[in-house]
Amino acid sequence: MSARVGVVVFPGTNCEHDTVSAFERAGATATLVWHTEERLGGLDAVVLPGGFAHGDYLRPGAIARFSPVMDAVARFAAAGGPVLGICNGFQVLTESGLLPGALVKNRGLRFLCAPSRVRVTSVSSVLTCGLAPGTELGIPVNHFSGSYFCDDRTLAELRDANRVVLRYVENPNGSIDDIAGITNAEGNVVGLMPHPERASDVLLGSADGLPLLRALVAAAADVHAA
Amino acid sequence: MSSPDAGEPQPAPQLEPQPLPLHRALGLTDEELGRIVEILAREPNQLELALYGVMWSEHCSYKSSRRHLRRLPTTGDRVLVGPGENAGVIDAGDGIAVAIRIESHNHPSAIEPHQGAATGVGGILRDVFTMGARPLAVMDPLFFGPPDDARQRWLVEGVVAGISSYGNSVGVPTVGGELTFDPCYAGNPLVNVLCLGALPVDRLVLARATGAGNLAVLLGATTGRDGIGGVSVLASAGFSGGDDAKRPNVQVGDPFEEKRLIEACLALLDAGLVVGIQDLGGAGLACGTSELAARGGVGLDVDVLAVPRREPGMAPWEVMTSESQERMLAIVVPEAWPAVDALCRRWDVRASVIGTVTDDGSGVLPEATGHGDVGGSSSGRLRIFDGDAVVGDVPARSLADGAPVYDRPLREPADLASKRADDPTASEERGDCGVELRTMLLDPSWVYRQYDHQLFLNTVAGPGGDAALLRLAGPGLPPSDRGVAVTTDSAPRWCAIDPRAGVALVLAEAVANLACVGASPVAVVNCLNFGNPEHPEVMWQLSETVDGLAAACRAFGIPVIGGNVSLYNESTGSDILPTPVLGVLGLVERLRHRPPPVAVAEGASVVLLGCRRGPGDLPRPLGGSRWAVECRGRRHGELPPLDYGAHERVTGFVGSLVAEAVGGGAGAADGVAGQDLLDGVHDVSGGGLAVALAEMAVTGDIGVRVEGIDGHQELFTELPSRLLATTRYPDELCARAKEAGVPAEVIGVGGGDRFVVEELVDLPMHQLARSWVRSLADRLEPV
Amino acid sequence: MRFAARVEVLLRPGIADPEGATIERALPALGFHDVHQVRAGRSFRFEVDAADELTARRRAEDLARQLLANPVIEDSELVLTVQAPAGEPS
Amino acid sequence: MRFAARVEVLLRPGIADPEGATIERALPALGFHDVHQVRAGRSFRFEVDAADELTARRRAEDLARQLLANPVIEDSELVLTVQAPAGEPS
Ligand SMILES: Nc1ncnc2c1ncn2[C@@H]1O[C@H](COP(=O)(O)OP(=O)(O)O)[C@@H](O)[C@H]1O
Ligand SMILES: [Mg+2]
Repeated sequence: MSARVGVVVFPGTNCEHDTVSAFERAGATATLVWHTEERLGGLDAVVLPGGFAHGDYLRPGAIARFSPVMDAVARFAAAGGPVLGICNGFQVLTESGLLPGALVKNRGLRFLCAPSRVRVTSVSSVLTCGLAPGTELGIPVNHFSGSYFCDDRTLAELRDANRVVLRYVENPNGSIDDIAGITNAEGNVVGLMPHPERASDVLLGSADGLPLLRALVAAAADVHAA
Repeated sequence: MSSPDAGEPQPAPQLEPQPLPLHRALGLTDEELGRIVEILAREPNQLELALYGVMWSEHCSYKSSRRHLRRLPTTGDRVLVGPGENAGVIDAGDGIAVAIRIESHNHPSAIEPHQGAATGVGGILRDVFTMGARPLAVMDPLFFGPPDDARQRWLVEGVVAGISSYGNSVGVPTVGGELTFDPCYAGNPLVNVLCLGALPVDRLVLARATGAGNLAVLLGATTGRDGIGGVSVLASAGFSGGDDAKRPNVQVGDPFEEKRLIEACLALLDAGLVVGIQDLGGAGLACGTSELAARGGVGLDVDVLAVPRREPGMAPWEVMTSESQERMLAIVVPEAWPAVDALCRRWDVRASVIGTVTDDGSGVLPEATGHGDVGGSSSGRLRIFDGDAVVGDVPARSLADGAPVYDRPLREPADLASKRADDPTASEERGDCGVELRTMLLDPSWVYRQYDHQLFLNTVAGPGGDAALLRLAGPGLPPSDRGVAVTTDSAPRWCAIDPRAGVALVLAEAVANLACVGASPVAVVNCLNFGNPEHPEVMWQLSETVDGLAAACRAFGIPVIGGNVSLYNESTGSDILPTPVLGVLGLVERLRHRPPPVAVAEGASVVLLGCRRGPGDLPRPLGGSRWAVECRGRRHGELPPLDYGAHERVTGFVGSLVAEAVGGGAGAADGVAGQDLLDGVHDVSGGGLAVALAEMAVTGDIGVRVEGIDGHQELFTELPSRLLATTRYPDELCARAKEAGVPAEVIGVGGGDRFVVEELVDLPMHQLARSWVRSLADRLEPV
Repeated sequence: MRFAARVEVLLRPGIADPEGATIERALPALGFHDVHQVRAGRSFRFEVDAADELTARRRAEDLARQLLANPVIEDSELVLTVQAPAGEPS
Repeated sequence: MRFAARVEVLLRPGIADPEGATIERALPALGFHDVHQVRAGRSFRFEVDAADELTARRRAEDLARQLLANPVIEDSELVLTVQAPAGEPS
């Protein structure tokens, strides 16, 4: 049986269907998980998709992190389960403390929906495992608060432990150290601002996101087998 | 005067009858008040007068334009719902229907650009999901004064940010639009928004109340004093800026509420829990209740006390006319209420029973000639309660359809002939064509980069191309291989010269835009933005536009399935240029590959398709062209002629080639397969060949060398029915064109790092690219 | 002299405040049953150089009205304090 | 008792404030040569029901820290005033 990926839906999330269909393309069985769920029964991986959970009011992710499902996600992550936050999902992960740092407003103070190129800078994560280091991928960005920020000590830690998984080739938003995506120390929780699910079909311009999604599905399959 | 009631004479509800001139303050004329008294057979009270005031406003009743709009062709094989409902709907095949609608939010955006534009997006989305369709795409035709002063920049920034913040957050991609700068919009910007949605054909719902005893359920946001009087004050009165009295009416949009409302309403419809539903937009509950009742031919009792409020102390008339955003009114059978309530709770959407459908068909309207469509017809009564007390009681149809229809005087401008004679084609000398070309370049990406245009994974061609091309797919839709394409177009500079011919040229351009992505046109929606209808020249423009659009639609065989009229677009006494905006929907049978880009490719030949010369004395006319207006300040003259047959031949030819390419079929049995024949395609429109070629070169990031262009007139003319294609198989392309009766000539080749039109333009590509890329940023973000 | 200005910009009463309302709706789930009437606004701090307090106040108010707030929907409130008297470096 | 709370959330010193910087850059063109050091933040107002001021302060501070500010980048400042004494309706 293929790996089961749960895609969390907060009120205001809007990329859930896209994420489900992209993961199915990548070989998973994907289902929606409503934010009030208190357990993740039988999932092999959890994805927090893009969108505007709770309208992004206050700060992106600030209210969503208190949803009941987030306790379950934290337990799942602590047990080593693969967790991926895309865009708004990345913001929820930093707000919840599952990943360090914060996502602040883009340098240009405007929303930015544009193609971007990212480079794989670490393969020690459930999202990049199996890819060749240095691989360049064309994956679009779509965010207002996508500029990654953390203090110097955190940045040193991220670098030293090889936890920056993706960097922009051309920094679109002012992210510190060109960071597009990071992972936790264990490599099982990953957040990134670009949208790999939007690069899952050449009909739409790029399929470069598929290797990332497949890597996550493979990691989930390992969980499943274990 | 006949009796308004079949039963007992009704005592006037308890509010005091108001002495004049309250009706005038509410925007009603003395004659209109007389008609109301005739309908009610008594003086209206203040609440009732407020209802008529908002519902009989120009914005809600179309009283100046209605008799003209009737001349538009509105039927066709695919039309499921034509004008008159919240959105037009066509049958797209495969069990999928497509709903489309366009609206203006001009006056609110002039006062508070961010919220005005944001609530415009919110409103158009509700129009579409009211029909049971999931909104899948938004487009935003925008018109401003030149962005060279702080106020215009504030307007542009604010409007774009408003559309961006609302559209992105609510989760509907904005896939294209228009951007026009002209001094006539400096005091009165235009913000039009179009929304396209799709639904399984069998989920189609119409906004009507039925079934006595059914419940009227208000869904969504609480009701505050937002936009009270907004309909009559903001939409019907001229706007001259800095008007403090109008300010408290500004509505603030909440895309998060709207997102939940969309999900809840579509879930309610999927579960078959509602029998009718209507969005609350302009005129709020007054409009929603009266239209639901009028269309269903039933009565409705509504209790304002049951309406959840945001503010204390609201009077019944305030509750009824509030334009608080993000609200819907659904009709529900009583047994379904618990399920409705539960489903709304899941989405955290407020749901309150505020009324009941009645079978009181006693609201017969008296005959009246020269008025609305309701003479003598039966109509349910709309009764408004404040708890137990009846505070208003009117025939629902008299609000919804009973406004007088005006035949306003119209007059051709006296100087029409002399203006037409003042043509720039022969009289303007050639200048530095390279410099002129560079000033005309306009890259709208500064705008559309702020919009999520990819959501739903449907956007095959987004903003930046000729038309947006989307997969016809979405949550809950049956699987399909089809695509939909949509484009918005306008050309006020043409319509100012000749509204009748101008609007036809606009439709022709839209058809060409669709051809570039392989789509055949199936339906038109229009937003008619005009000045003050009390000016006879403005009414003439409107009338000419309707006739021109009607003729063009008939010639192309495309029905008009919806529209919107925005009048009183004027500031400091002068009217805007006539600005009809068309949204045209096209279909692609099979969408498997990306269409050719708007680009030149290395080594590819540039082929000009279509006739290079117009007939008559001005074979390369410049009247009304961007070159004449923007480079020479010449706004008069003759428009280029439109030959419908030739236009259909060339757009049909290109459209079928591109359709072949995107459909990925076997292609021509012998020769080059469809998907290989075209490397790039683009229509020739604003700015003529010069701008079209430059856009293709810049997008392809490659130089081009073109020869044989016969002077600046051929370079800049906006003669219609011409398209550019780039191909590695020019002989094959020209041969196929010839077979289709389409003139085709190789005029150049891609390559190198210069943009060259022999004897006319020679620019390094980096310079051209810079002019293009910085065209907006340099003006909007001066350092 | 140098003055420290602090401008708070809030939506005018009666204008919908979706952000405040959304925060308020989230509070019970976080255990804040005792908090109500949440309003969300913006805040700005800046320094004004002026000869006297009156001038400083006028300048700060102008700035608030012209740039920081949109008076159509927002009110602004200014708090001004002396930061450095004339002649002293700030 | 009911207390009125006002929380100002500002980026911590040393953290880039592009909004403040953008406003500051726009100032000279608008004739505000006398304004400097612009910082942009957010402001929240709400009411707290509590038995006494100390409790109210603690609750408001909790709310500011747990929800209104992101401690990775922001500081918050609270101003609390009595709005309605115990027993009186607000
Ligand atoms: N306000 C806008 N919002 C989104 N997209 C826009 C806007 N203005 C222009 N565009 C996009 O930029 C491209 C060029 O626009 P336009 O010059 O009007 O094209 P055309 O001349 O082919 O009609 C189109 O794809 C259009 O959708
Ligand atoms: Mg167009």
